[in-house]
Amino acid sequence: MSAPRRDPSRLRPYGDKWNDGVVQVSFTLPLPHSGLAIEAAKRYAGKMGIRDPYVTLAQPVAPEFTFFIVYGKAVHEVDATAISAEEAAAPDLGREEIDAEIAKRFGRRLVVLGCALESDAHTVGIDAIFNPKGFAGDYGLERYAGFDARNLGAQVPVERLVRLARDAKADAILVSATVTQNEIHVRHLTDLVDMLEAERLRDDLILVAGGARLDHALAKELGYDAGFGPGTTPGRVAAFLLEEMTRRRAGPGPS
Amino acid sequence: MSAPRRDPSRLRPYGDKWNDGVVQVSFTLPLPHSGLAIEAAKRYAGKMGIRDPYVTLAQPVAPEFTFFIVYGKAVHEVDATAISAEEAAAPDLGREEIDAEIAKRFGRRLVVLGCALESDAHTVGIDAIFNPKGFAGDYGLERYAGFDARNLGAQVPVERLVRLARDAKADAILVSATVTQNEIHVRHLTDLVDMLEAERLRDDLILVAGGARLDHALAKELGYDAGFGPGTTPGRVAAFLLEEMTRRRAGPGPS
Amino acid sequence: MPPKLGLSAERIENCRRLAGKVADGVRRETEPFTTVSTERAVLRLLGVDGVDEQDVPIPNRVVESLRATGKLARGAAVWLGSALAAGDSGPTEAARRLSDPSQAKGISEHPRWREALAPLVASTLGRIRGNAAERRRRLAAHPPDEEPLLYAIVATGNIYEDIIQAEAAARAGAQCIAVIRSTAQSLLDHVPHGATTSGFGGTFATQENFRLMRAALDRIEPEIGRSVRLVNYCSGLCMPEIAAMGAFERLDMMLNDALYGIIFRDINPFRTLIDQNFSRRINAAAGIVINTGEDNYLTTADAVEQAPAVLASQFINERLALDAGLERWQIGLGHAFEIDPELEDGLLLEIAQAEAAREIFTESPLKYMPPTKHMTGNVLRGYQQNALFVLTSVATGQSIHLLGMLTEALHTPLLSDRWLAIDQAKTIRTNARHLSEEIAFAPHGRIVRRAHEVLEGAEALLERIAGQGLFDALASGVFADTRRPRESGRGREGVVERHPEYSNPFREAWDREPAGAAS
Amino acid sequence: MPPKLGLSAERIENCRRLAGKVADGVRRETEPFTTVSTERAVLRLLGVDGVDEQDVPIPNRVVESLRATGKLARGAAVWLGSALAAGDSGPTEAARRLSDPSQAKGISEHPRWREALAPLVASTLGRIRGNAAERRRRLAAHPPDEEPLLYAIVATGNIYEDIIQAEAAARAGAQCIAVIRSTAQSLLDHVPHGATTSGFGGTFATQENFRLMRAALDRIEPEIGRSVRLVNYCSGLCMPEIAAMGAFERLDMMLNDALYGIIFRDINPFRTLIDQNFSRRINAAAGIVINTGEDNYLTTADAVEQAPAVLASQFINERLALDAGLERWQIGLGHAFEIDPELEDGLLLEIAQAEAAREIFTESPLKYMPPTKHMTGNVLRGYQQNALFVLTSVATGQSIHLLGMLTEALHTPLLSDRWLAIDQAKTIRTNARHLSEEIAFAPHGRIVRRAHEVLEGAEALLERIAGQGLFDALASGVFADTRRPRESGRGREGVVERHPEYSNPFREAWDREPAGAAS
Ligand code: B12
Ligand code: B12
Ligand SMILES: Cc1ncc(COP(=O)(O)O)c(C=O)c1O
Ligand SMILES: Cc1ncc(COP(=O)(O)O)c(C=O)c1O
Repeated sequence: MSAPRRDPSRLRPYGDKWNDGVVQVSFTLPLPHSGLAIEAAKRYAGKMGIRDPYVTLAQPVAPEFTFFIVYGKAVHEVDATAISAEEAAAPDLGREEIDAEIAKRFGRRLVVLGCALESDAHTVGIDAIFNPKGFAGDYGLERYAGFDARNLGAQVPVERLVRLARDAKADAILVSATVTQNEIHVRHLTDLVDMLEAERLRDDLILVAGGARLDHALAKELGYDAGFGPGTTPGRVAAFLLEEMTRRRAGPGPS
Repeated sequence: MSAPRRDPSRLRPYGDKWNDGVVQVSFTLPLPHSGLAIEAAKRYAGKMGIRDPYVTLAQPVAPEFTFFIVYGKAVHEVDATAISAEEAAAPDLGREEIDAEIAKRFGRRLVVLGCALESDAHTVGIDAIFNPKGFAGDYGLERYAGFDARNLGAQVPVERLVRLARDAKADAILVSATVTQNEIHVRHLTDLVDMLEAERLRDDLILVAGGARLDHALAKELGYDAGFGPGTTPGRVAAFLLEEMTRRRAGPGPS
Repeated sequence: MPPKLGLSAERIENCRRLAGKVADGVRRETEPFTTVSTERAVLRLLGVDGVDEQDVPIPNRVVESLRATGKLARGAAVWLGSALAAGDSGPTEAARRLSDPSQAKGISEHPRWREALAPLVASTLGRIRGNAAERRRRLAAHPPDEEPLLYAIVATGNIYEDIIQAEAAARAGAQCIAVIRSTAQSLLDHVPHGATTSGFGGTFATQENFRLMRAALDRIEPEIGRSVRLVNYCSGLCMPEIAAMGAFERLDMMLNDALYGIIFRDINPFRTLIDQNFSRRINAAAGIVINTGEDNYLTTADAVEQAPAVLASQFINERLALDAGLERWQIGLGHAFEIDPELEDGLLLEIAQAEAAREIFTESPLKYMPPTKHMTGNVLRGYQQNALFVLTSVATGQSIHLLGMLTEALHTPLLSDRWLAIDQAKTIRTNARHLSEEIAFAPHGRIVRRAHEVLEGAEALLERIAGQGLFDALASGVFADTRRPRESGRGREGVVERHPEYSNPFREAWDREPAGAAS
Repeated sequence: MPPKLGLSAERIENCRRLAGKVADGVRRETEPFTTVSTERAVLRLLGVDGVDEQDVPIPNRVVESLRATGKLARGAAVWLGSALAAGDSGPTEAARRLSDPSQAKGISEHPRWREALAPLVASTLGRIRGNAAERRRRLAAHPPDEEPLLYAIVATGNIYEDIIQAEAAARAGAQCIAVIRSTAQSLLDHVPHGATTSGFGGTFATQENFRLMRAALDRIEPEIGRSVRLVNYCSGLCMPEIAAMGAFERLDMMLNDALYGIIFRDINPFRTLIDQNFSRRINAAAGIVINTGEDNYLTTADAVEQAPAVLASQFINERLALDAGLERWQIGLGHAFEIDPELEDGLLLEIAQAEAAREIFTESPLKYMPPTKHMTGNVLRGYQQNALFVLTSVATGQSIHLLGMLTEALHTPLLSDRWLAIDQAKTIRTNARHLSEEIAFAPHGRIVRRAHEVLEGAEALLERIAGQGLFDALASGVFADTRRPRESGRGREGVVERHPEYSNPFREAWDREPAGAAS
């Protein structure tokens, strides 16, 4: 049929026609509602690369602030052929297989500590990974025979976590970070890495972070071995731990 | 108090802090849902000038299409001091004043024809300007003593409108354009101008367009004397007609 | 659902009686006439199709030529039959000759024209009956659809883009797909031909476009395990022809209102009321569910004031539809959720209106239209209004739910707009599934009082219309604040007084054997 | 609104009786103790304030020093009184001496310490009574507020940005403004001092921040013609001190739950149950409306399962609050709209829950919390859930409506998020204003049955808790699937056994003259 096909190397958004580039934007400008403010909003949308921006809402939300909704056609294109989305490498294995592999490859249970750091009281995320009931129908780490999984809960001070990790000879530390305002999660996650390095423990451990606002790229950047975002299932984490342990075993690296 | 003030020449959006640049964007990419698609969405947002884009929704809406909602911080700034929003010049006069001025300045009622063109059957907009009841509590042109206002309704062929304008020696034509898909409004509005010019009538008339998707700039571009968008009140239109008639009377121009 | 409003059965009966009176008046005045579009529809049903070099449809050519030669008053069928009886190989050849006035003049009534037509009539009746049976078969092949049926529109102007979007909507959960017509098609006195890829505000209704979309929806039926209903617009100057096309291509629903064209498209009242009858006879035979357009009154004039007019119009539409052979299950009555969201207790009025319609038209599907008039550029506010609309729809047991679009005030729907609407409706329909069974209304409360007022208002209006007659009532602007004088509007010239020996073999067939067959 | 659910009055009575039993047990175990925070609160009420060079609050210094010198068990007031009686110029000088252990050791009980304190106690009681009167005066000066009260949060971390946003919210229609606390402030065993401009997930609760926000809201009162209620968090390790600060700065509401700190902040159960009592005595005297935090159970564990636990907890919170001198109109009971929107008939369960709370706690305001747990990155879906939440709130006559944010899953609210939420709530509240008067529920339907089940479940749970005693029940994870052993959690070390001659002049004053004065 005669509908044009898309060119993956030159993708544009689809509104109701191929490559029409339709996008919607909203933002608040610190200007009182006026024709001038609307024009400013159009120009701002223009700077974002939107052709003939259509301001569908110009709503005063405070004496000095106006909220805008804008529709228009973006000129940009993105090359999908040039993208390789980086994700934590994890083989597709079931719980029994992972347990079996761990037994076979290491002949012991892997010690895994998990918690939310410092002021962060959100446990639902870390619980989803650890609790037997797990997440989205996928069992949690405590259900695995291959892991000695210990969920320390929330609000665990960095320094306490590091102590426990040493005492337990932990193979891996899994931290959950939910509150991100003013980058507080970055601060706490970095504190942990620094302290582990100071204590010469960093290389003996697999360090994993997760949370609603995290992804693999950010975790890597912060010096973690992997990062997991929204919707993560415990199985994927378990598979990653198996994989990473094996890699380390193979490669040189201390211990 | 110690809250920073804004610099009108370097405005950025306000999320919950001065100049944090927070914007929200949504669009659909013609890619099946996948990590790659999400990365493509991030890059697309990046091209729009959004720093660390946060993809909050990646929703498959069809086998080959994914809808994205993205939040992030835009780097652009806009200079509000450099803006003069162009609007149709219209003095702030009440109905009585306008009627009085028309009588004084022209000693006769101004003949004004209004309609929606060709296939466009939307009458509510033009009615809002003409009907006595008017719009948003502001009386319509038919209520004015100064105007002989004739609302021709909708679906009026260009060629019929031109004929009527000549026969009535109209001072102004007011057209409403609501359906804009595939630029059909531009087509009909242009046809009208062309025909009026062909008939040598253009300069004898004030030509005004209005509609939900119109503004002054677009109308000007299409060769109209003024354009009015959503929320227009009849009073503003009346005031503009008075102003423009007077200007023409003063300036040279034929007739 | 037991009735909750305690509406008076007598009053409802009286409204139906008055509507009957209105319909009788219409029949008396329109019966002696036919129209060019009605005759073109007959030709299409007899197998005449295609366009000439100037893209003019052959049925138009034939009818023009018959008219020019003063033959039309007998009915086009007479002459096609005569040409065949005289030896033409088939409808195409016969049509070619008839469309040339000089040749048409020469063709005189053939004594055996009826016999010559009989096989064509029979095969068409068979094809239409077959499509109806096929529809029933497909629907029966799957678990019954959950109500309200989710009805999505596509309107790109390009039938191929429409197909992409229709399939996406169907996969997402849409149960009815309507291809919105290009604006002003209803003003064309012919039906465009072939697949079309550009339109304005919608896509042209052509038989080929019907076929393409039908095939696309049938294609995904196995994948989604549902048979998706296809909808188009059977109104405007070509009502009867579009009905014929729909019957051939197995459409499931048609927007088919006796008055819409008059009020909203300024089409001649006389012409429309003649056309609507034959279009509905075809829809009846094809087992199509029609949707009436009372929702439009609410978008055009004030929704609170128009409520009685909507109800009165529904009674009239119902009567005219029954007269044309449609059965109650085929008569989808339209109304809408159009009250200003800023109005105090406005939601209560909406509930009253929707519940009343449900309790008055117990055997007919209700077509519930979304908020449009009070939708603005605030798309979040729009999404909110649509949520309340879905909830009201579920709480009052509506049948066909037209999905509101958050961008209603901006543009015809984007792919994502439609997905969001379907997701919203599915979620709320499930989350509130049995709400209508759970709630009752305070006996003398605001909701009940409003329902009674509206019914009384409709009764009064019907009294007036029955008194004046529908034509004068329309001229006086009884609906949607719009005045439509009897002789005004487009297409009046297409009305033709019938010859005493006028014949329309399909009407005659359906008069003999009522459409009920289709159900 | 007449009751619609037919809940058994006997069963409700029995729940109250069981809650009484639970509360008695708590009183018996906690009465012999005081805490560092309770004593610091007493010092603050006596005029001790400020921080030292290391930014440590003086009240903390004094209490540490009294503890180090074994004096705390008598109660801090005894020693401040003695120091004054011994000639110190005022609380500041007295506090300076007491905060140095070496000097504190030297200070012995003065026979006339009570007389020395009397004027301070009297002036504080007067100031608190004055603020309560001032609040009543301001509220009475304007037309009564429409319910449910629209409650907006600000949470920038910077009190000055908070003020911008609070004023914007108030102008847009917010009737209550809550300044969300910086995360984990509840874990600090001291109250920060002065105006603060950086926090995480919220802004620190300091007396200066209270003052600044109060002043800002008072400033716009004439402009908007309403007195906006100011809310903060009176929970965590410093419950009683924050109550004192709020009483001084004329806050109107406090989130003040007897169990929240235990369950959600892992604060020692013993410590919390002692602190909550004195904090509530202060709130009672100040005429503050408290909000309990049962909503949090629903965000943490499954909302359908937790419903009985929420109701049981509300009965316990109610009883403990009454025991502390709060009157019913001051006890805002929390619950939430947290059921999975994908659940079939889930909306019916929400209605049942909200209506039941309304019919059980007839004289208390209900604090209705928005969907949070099932909010996702689909902000449109979020806005839709919030719309259904507002409608349910209006339909069931809730009192305090915490505005849901469409971006709940993403970030603390943007200025525009908050405006959208206020606009949504105002619109629906008007559009559905009298809905609760209009609807009734099917006698044996799903809604009614659910309400009965929840009440029965709560009764059973209360039986169990009354049997075990609250401490053991908490240890066994009775609430929100969270186990809290009696000795576990933060702040246990801050509990001090009272000396037989322990004294707290404010408690004594309020025991004499009940807080009722405030109403
Ligand atoms: C439940 C909840 C609470 C509960 C927490 C109860 C508990 N025991 O956890 C209560 C009510 C106590 C609470 C309190 C607060 N909360 Co809260 N809360 C939420 C809420 C509603 C849901 C979070 C949740 O449970 N998600 C479900 C889980 C399963 O998803 P998840 O955490 O993303 O986890 C998944 C993945 O991320 C991943 N993952 C997560 N962790 C890890 C770790 C590892 C190692 C791996 C591999 C994977 C992984 O796997 C999980 C399963 O897929 C969110 C809003 C929302 N809808 O998201 C706000 C939210 C997180 N809270 C917020 C805030 C600010 C607070 C407070 C600080 C507010 C205040 N000032 O009082 C307080 C204090 C708490 C504190 N100091 O941390 C903000 C955070 C804003 C930000 N980005 O900074 C949010 C987003 C709400 C908002 N918009 O303001 N909260
Ligand atoms: C009411 C309505 C109808 C009614 C019209 C009844 C009537 N008698 O007018 C009915 C139901 C008949 C209808 C039909 C159709 N409609 Co219609 N309709 C609307 C609706 C809901 C409201 C429009 C309206 O009345 N606005 C209120 C008036 C007061 O606002 P306004 O027009 O902007 O006018 C103000 C200003 O613009 C200005 N103004 C306007 N004109 C002029 C002129 C002058 C000279 C001046 C100075 C000022 C001025 O002043 C006015 C007062 O402030 C809109 C959706 C929406 N919410 O906007 C869709 C909408 C306009 N319709 C639309 C479409 C596509 C159609 C159809 C073509 C669909 C179809 N294919 O069947 C049909 C056919 C009609 C046709 N051929 O034109 C689309 C247009 C999309 C686009 N941008 O191209 C819309 C946006 C809906 C949608 N999202 O698809 N429609
Ligand atoms: C009954 C009916 N027919 C037709 C249409 C479509 O309008 P048009 O005449 O432009 O096809 C509508 C629009 O709502 C309608 O309700
Ligand atoms: C009763 C109560 N106190 C306090 C808080 C705030 O938590 P935090 O302890 O972080 O101040 C909440 C949060 O919802 C609450 O419900």
